[in-house]
Amino acid sequence: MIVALNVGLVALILGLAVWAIVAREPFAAVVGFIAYGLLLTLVWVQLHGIDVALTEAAIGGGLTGALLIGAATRLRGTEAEARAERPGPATRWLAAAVSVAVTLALAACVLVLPVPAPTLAPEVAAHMAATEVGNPITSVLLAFRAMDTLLEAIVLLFALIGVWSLTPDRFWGGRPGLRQGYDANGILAYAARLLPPIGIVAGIYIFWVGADRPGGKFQGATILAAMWLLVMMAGLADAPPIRRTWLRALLVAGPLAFIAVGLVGAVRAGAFLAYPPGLAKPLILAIEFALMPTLTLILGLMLVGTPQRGDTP
Amino acid sequence: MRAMTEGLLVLAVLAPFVGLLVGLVLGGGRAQRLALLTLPVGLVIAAGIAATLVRSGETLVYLLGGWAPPLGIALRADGLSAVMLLAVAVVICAIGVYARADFWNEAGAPEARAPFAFWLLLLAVWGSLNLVFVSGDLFTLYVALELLTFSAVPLVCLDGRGETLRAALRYLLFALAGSLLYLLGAVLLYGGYGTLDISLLAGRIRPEPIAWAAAALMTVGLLAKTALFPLHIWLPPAHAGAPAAASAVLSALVVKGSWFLVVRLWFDVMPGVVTMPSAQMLAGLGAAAIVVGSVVALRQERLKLLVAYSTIAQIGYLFLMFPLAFDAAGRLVHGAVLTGGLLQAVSHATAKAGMFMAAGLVYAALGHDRIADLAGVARAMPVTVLAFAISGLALMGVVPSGAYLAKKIMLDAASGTGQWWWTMVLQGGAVFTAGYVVLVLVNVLRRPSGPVQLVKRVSRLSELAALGLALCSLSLAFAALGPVPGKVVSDPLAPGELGTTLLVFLGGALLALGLARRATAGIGAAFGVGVAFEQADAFLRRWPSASIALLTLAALFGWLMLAGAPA
Amino acid sequence: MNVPTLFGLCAAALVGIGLYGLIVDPHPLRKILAFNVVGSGVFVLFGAIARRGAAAGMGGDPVPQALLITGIVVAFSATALAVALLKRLSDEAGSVTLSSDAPARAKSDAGHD
Amino acid sequence: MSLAVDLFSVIAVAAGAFFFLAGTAGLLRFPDAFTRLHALTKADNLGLGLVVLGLLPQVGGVVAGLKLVCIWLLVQLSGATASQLIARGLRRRGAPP
Repeated sequence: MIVALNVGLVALILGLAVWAIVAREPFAAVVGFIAYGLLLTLVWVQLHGIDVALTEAAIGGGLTGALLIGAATRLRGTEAEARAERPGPATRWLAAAVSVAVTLALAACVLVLPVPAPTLAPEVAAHMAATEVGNPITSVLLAFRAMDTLLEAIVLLFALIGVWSLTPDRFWGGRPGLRQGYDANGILAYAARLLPPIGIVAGIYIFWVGADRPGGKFQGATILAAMWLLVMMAGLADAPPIRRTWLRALLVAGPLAFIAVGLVGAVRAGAFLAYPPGLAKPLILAIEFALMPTLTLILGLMLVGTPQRGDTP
Repeated sequence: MRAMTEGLLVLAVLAPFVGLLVGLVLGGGRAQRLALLTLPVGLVIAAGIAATLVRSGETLVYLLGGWAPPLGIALRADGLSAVMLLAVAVVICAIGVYARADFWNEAGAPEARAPFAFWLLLLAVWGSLNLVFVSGDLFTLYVALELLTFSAVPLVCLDGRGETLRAALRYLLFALAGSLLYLLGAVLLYGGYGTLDISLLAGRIRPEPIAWAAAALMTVGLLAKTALFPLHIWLPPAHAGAPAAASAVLSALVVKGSWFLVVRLWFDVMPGVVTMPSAQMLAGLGAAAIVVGSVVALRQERLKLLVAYSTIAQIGYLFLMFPLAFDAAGRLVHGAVLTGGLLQAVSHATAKAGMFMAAGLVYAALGHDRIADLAGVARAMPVTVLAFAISGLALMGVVPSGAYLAKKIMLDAASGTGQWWWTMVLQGGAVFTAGYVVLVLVNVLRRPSGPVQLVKRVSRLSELAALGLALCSLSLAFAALGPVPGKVVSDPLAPGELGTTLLVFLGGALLALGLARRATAGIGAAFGVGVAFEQADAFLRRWPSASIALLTLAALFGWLMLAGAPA
Repeated sequence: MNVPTLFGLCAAALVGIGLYGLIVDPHPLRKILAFNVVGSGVFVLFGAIARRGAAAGMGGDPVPQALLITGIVVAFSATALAVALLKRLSDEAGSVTLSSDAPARAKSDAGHD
Repeated sequence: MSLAVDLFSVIAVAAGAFFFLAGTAGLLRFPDAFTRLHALTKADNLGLGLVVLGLLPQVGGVVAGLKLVCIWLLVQLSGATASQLIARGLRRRGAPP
């Protein structure tokens, strides 16, 4: 029964992936991709990666989907030009051939993966106590491989700087995105008043349980960012001008706090990003707490995009 | 004390990043002053790492968080890393000095976009490169590669023109395809061996399907980011369209990041997995890059595009060392050849940065960079032209340059292992380089028909920065003579050596005459060859051809490793 | 066939499907979409490998699962940057083609002025 | 007792699934966007409600049950908002109501 369900899931996913590639309309392709992202969440559940499932639903499906839908709507007028450039059948066959070759090689690799599978799970289990958190993923992300998590926050910031650097010169320092109309009696304004309190509670809850159970700062921050975006879309609040010092300070607060905690470790525990015994959990929570607003702002601002107007509201 | 010195590895990565984070808050003029302040700090850190390494003679290792691999992440610096850290620090500092004139927010003026972004991105590129050089974990390296890409792409389109935005998007998309292939390989390695740590993997990896697939995918993914022919789809418009200081960063430094990772993979992760035939193919692509890049460079009308195509040729050079570095037992080994390759990378980094800076100054002063209209520039801006000429000489491998020593080492290895065809490529490559250097020099030295109109006075400091880097590259042989076995260079001023140099010049002049766009001699056949190369290049730089080539190369590499494996 | 192998093979197919789109579709937005499909294929493969490593009472190897979270975030950053570039290109140039003729045209323009 | 509860769950979830099916059929078969929206929102809210109702006796505690009900309410809210936005967008573009 479960096998049949899994095979059905795989078939659906492959079908949607093909749809996202071959659909004629970009908009339809993106809609297919969002459905695909939601189904992937089920795959992660089947693979026992609840934390990954949450991330996939929040970021892979949700935010990426929203980003692409926005772009597809905006770029409606460019489709004809692209269609004219479609490569001929010979190129398409060749492309299909090399893609199939890669798939076959990968499939062969999957089938010859060693048994028993190499794993670090016992190692993680053996050292988890030292990190004082109950969720193994959190102890990997914020203790064993804390450097990756620090770098991940920096990656997001780099991408945001990249997005901002595309601002037309006359709008530098201004507000990102387009001004949204405000309709006090509209349904969107209604939702934007009703939902955020619930969303903020849910986001903070997911962040808070992350130390011991599936969840964490990224998943929580995505929900908070979504609430912020909803409020902006409804016209209840405007995006802040990017020259504001408070905004920039919040953007770097997370990584800087992370680095500061790391340096404390270098002095007190003998290595950068090490935690003194007994202080691991409070320090990990402190890092996550500092990263939350930073991640929320970055994720939200990335969706709003490049500044397109001055800083007058 | 030891932990202190090894902590330098962390600082090398953190210093630029912290500079960037704080600079973002400070904004405008204060950000650029902070960036300028970070430059010498980073240089001192890099020098400190190099000095520690020379003193102790063993690889520096820093366990982040105190967790040892496979659970934790280790930072490591061996000789390779130290040399690259130092070279990058020197070039970044020179670029910083150079860029002061172009990207400067006046104090008190409102924050301007391009200068602000440039200084932040410069620090971003630097920190990411340092991370590439010291990281010992394949996944951290993936993140480092993405950091590098995300900081390099916006540099391409700082001026915001449609043409450069298009170049940046092409660059980003192709580089992303490359990183996915790299990540795919890393995932396979984890599935096969249960670790991503470089030195643990080196002990566990065996020549078998998973390792071959991973090696092939990761190699081509990185080649796409390095823009090795025929995967150079994104390079010419991106490097030629960017502002000069940004071009110098991109051309001299950014492509070295992914190149360095190829070296790491082949020499340190899987020396027993890669095979001689696959190394021959890698170097074969390099040879093709030299020929195509140089010939198409000769056909360019604009100076910056010429320099961009010369980068494609020079990237080819960096891959010639792979088949020469195999020992008698058929394994890749660290040795003189790797030192030579490293020397080549460093001399290219310095010379190419100098060359792009000089080209940028010419563009700024004249308001254009049409090669045919450069007459009289040598008289109007002698220092700039001198910087260009010296960079060119250094790239050609004239006597005291690093490229000269590198060429010597490789020629020695080629004759030692009986691979005569690489002798031909090494000698011929210098002729090609001479070709485009001579072409430019002839044009700038010509007597102008009227007085040269300069639209802008260029900064003397910028000229000196370019000249300094060029001289660095030209005198690199002295710096490098220490670790290189002395017998390679007997007497650099012997008649034979000077004769070779002369021949190189002569050959270059002939090439320039035959293939250049405005070939006055009009040698029909040679002209036809040039046009054919240009068309082939245009075909290969179409998206479908380049991406199909990417996957085909992956398949070829995999097959060559599989077929060449000891049964 | 067990669950990790099934999803591993699914991942191999996803990578192939995405690569095909990345090669043939000329519209940059569709390339970004295809990039995300390839990326999710790589991630599913890693997830299957993590599931194979279930041990010590954990449903999967937590190290790759943690790396996956980082990977998904990095892929999102890449998508955001690419989309921003694409929108700006469309605003500035009025066309989003990536074909290499465009720079060549600009080059000959520069030759005339 | 537990058999009766399980039977209730099966029936409620199956009924919920039927409404989803009906809603999907409506999405595919109905002639224009407004009737499609109608089919989707009505059927989905009811379908999800029945699924949640069926699952309620199966969850371990009151808190988990409340979470399920919250999910249903949130989906209703977002469904209503989205469909109203779509409908308004359609009308603005000149589709006949």
